[in-house]
Amino acid sequence: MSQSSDAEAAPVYPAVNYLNADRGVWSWLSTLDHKRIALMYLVSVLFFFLIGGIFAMAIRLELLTPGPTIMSANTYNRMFTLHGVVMIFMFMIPAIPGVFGNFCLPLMLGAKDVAFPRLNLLSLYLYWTGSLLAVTAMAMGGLDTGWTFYAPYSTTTPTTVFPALLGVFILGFSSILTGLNFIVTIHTMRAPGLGWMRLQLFVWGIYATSIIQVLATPVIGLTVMLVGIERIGGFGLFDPTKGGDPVLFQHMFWFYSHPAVYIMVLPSMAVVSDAIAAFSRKNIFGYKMIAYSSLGIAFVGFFAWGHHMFVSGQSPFDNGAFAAISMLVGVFTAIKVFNWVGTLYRGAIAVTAPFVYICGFLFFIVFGGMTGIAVATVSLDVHWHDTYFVVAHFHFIMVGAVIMGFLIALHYWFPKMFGKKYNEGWGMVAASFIVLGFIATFIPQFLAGNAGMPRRYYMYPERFEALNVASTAGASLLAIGFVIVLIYLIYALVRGPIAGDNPWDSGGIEWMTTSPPPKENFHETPIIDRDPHSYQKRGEEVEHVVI
Amino acid sequence: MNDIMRTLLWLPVQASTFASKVDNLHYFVITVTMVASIATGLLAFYFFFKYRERRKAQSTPLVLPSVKFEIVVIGVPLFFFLLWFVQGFKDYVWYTSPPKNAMDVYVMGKKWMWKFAYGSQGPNAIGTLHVPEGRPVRLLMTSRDVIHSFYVPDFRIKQDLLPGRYTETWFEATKAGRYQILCAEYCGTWHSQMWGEIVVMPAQEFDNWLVEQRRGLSERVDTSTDDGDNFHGSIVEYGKKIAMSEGCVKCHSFDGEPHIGPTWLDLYQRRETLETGETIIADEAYLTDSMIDPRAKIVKGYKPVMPTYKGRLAAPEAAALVEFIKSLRSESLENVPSKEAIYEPVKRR
Amino acid sequence: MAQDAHPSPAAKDAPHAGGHGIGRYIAVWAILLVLTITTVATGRQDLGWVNLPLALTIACIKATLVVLFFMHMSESAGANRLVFVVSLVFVLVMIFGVFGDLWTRAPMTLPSGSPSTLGPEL
Amino acid sequence: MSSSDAHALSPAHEADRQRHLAHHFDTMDTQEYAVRLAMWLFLGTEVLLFAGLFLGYTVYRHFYHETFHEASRTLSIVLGTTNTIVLITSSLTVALAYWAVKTGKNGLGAFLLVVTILCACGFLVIKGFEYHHKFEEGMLPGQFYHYAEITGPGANLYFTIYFLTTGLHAFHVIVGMSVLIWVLARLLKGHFSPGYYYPVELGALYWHLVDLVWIFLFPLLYLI
Repeated sequence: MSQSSDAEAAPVYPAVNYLNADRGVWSWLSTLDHKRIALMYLVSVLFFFLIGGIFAMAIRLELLTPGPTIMSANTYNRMFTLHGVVMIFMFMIPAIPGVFGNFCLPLMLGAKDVAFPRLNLLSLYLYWTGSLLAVTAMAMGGLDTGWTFYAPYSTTTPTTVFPALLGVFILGFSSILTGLNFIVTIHTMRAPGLGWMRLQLFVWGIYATSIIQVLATPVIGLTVMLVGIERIGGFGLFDPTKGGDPVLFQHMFWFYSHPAVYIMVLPSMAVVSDAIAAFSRKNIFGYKMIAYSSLGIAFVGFFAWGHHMFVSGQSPFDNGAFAAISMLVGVFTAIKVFNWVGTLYRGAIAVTAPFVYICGFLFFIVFGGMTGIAVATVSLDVHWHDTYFVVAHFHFIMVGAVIMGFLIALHYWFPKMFGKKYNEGWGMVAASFIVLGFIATFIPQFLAGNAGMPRRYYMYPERFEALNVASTAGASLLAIGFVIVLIYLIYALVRGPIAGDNPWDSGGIEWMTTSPPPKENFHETPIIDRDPHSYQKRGEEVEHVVI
Repeated sequence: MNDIMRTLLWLPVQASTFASKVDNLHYFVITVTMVASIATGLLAFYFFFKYRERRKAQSTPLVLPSVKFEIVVIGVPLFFFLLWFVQGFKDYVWYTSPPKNAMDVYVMGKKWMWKFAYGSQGPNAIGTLHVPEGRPVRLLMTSRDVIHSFYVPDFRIKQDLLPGRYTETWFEATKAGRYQILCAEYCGTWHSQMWGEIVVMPAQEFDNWLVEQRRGLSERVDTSTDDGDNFHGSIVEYGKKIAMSEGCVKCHSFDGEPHIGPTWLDLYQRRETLETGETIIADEAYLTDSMIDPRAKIVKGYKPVMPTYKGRLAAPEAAALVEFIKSLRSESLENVPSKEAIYEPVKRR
Repeated sequence: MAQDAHPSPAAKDAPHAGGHGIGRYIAVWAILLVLTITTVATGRQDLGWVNLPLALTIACIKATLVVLFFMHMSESAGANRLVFVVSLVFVLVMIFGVFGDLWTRAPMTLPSGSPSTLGPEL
Repeated sequence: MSSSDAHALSPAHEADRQRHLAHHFDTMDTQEYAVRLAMWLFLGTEVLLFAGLFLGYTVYRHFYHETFHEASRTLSIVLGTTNTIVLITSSLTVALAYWAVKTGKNGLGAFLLVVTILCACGFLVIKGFEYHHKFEEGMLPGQFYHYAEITGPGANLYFTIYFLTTGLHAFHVIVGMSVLIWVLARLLKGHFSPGYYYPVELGALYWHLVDLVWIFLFPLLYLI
């Protein structure tokens, strides 16, 4: 009962913490502290999320009418390309690992830092360099290849492709180094008593993500460089007039980019696994199944890339093989969903903004995931491929799951990072806006895909107009939601109430130190002697239920 | 039922034999998806209210899954997914196996238009493809510049067109009418305007139309934009012109006369014995390969003297030559549908 | 701190100072040279389908020797082995995934100019 | 120190070892384990980087196997074999250098590193001759190809692949050489001892990877 009496006492803000231990801009730019690096990532990814979001709104406005609305065809083509490149390479991929992985991973391991702090900083600088190059490409007029850079279009378009390719290459390096660092950290930096089966599920998710980052990213690095070489030198590797095969490009591209969608979604699943336990005050139902299914997704994800190429001229045999394997990835996700819902059962659920996002997340991941299985069904994909159905499916996972995960993490660990609390009421309002706005944006896009509207269309036949108007309306709700979040979080940062060390009463190891933590995380190294996500009080009679 | 589902899901009309196959599976998949995801979302909300925190630091029971539960949660989704896969792949194999009596139409995509050429002696067309109702039509497709994708939502068919090689798809239209063709693979500035139209006519009407078109061909002056080759005639005439200009006639006769190379008369689908003793059928694949890599498969009794036309013939030119060769039959040159599937979708070894 | 979690790999990973000497390195080097000469001698002769598997087998043996002894994988931690083996597995997945496509494509769908013979010859 | 028996390090060396413990690691064992694991992960990424090019090779060899066969005959087997032997020998010397530093023979280690670096230079010089010959003959990638002897389809792609793979490999040789020079400089400054030598080990591992890639490139490009 000491916990509850603590909570009633006035929370204290630790006088010395990582935020004020060193002062000055240079102390931030040269810091080796994983928490500070995480904050710099947070600011950077939010900036690029804003840029990508502005592009998204521009696209939605353009599609309000079937004909030209606010921009020219060439501008529109640049818009959707930049929206894709910015959101995927500069927001989705680094977002959760870069910010919350960096911040929480060492805390959850009871470690002082990641294994290679300098490498971690280098990774951030590479991220900035790569992003700067991509921004340069935008400033030089932008590129219109789509984020997929399909050859031979990308090798022949007269727009500024090369700086963007170089940017993606360097961002890839950043991603590899982050992943490498995390894997080594998890292997070597665990606190005494923290065996593999006592790791929090966030750690498992990040571990699986890192494996993909390390092993798949080199391939995209090489591929974009080959496109660059092709543009400059005309080496003919993907050029049919010189004997090359454009489908080879697609194979190489998707060998990375299919696992890359798991780089984006696995961390988000990891956040939910952690947060769902904390907010329902319960142990995870089927801990091992969630942990192993992360590894399973990481592994099987490497075998499924061909399902992006069903109508590309790939052989029917390969189409069948890749379709069959893709079904397995769906099963791993289904396992996770059952276990998340099982965790809620007989819990003590706190009514909070993150929990609204969790409910949204569960709906989106099931719908998005199962429509993923649907598009991996070969005959159905013939109709859906490259239509808005695929766009909607992708956004259900990428926005519905990943951004929900990001927002859950942001709200859940906000007190950890800054020691302040945000306003729960506004949090719920914004969460409702975002969840509903999201549904309103993307459900019409599924229908537009069914009706046969291809993606990347600047103008479209009039029969799709109603659906596009609905989608744009939904997108504005979504945008309002994000603006509210931004406002109340900034307000909380400046004048929010002091949160105390563990405002959620969470069982995570990261909450065993002060909030915000001191420079080296723990005043004394924690010794872990209980299961992860354990909410049973010591010595108390615990009811065991097996279903 | 079908119509209710179709309207609910905003699906367009089902105008091909493939469309209903796709839609039936679609209804099944999407219904299960909707039920599962709404059930999950609602269950989460229900738990949200039922098991909400009643007092601070409330303790909770330790709930664990049994082995039986684990088997069920793995088994049930896997069962559905595999079921969909099996049905989907079955339909897909059907979709990738054109019937042997299909009528061939060559399709070429270029920024940002569609060009059609009928297999035997037919007219060329830009933007509009006329096809008969109730007869299978096979499309042999290639692209002149970048990747395009031939998409007819009403037929539920889609296939990418790749530069430098052929891909195929087929359909059998079930309803006369006009259907839109869209380009589904991003191909540049006016990707969103790369539209065409399929006009499905009753079979008899189509035959008349075809005769009409052929009759008019010789007089007709086609003023539509050309594709760079400045030739407006049937693909066969075009092939003949290339055979002349590229010097094919120096070694190959059109009338059965023996010459340096095999005669082209009745060459198509002829059984030839190669130098290696192997027997092949002179199908489209063999003819195309022989232009590109003539020395790979030499017919017995001939010398390997033919130069390669790799780089000298563009893909449409090679296709026109093949069509010209196909037209050289000693019997009548009628509008007969191609007799055999020209190449198998899956190579069986 | 990680000691408790896995004392064995850390200890196992530390190379043994007196474990083996110069002799083993030289022996491996000699085998590598012999294998190089073998592959050069057989490589340019026309042995039909044998050429490719033979050359690749010799290359694999050489690579294995280098990895096991020069790079000391024979005595390194399990995690290191796992990492390297997994990366090789994914290389094979990549090559065979694409190969499954090439192998079963219809002849006319190969890039123009490619011979129509489809078969295992690499 | 559970593993100190295995090391049997002298107290001076053990002290030297402990001096290099970074603040955020608990023990030197953990730290050494971490850097080795990181290096192997990095080598894994390098393997997958090259895998993309090997895939390109496989695909185009499949499409144009006769031309590829013909084109491989234009490469000089003498230079290729010499280069293979040079690289294998440099692999041996770097392995021996590692062994020497580990057993406290820093002088011998430095000598062996110098030999390795010289081998690397030799490799690059020979490669330079080969490239020069190709440039003169017009055996160049893609659109630049104008070699008259082999005109079959895919000949230009053979040289595209040839230049891309050997070029990327040569880049790795240069990087590996730079790493070894840096290691050598630190060795000469007396930074390493039997207690602390893992930079030598990591440099050597990287160099072995360069050798590994060549072991596969050589038969694929020159022989079959």
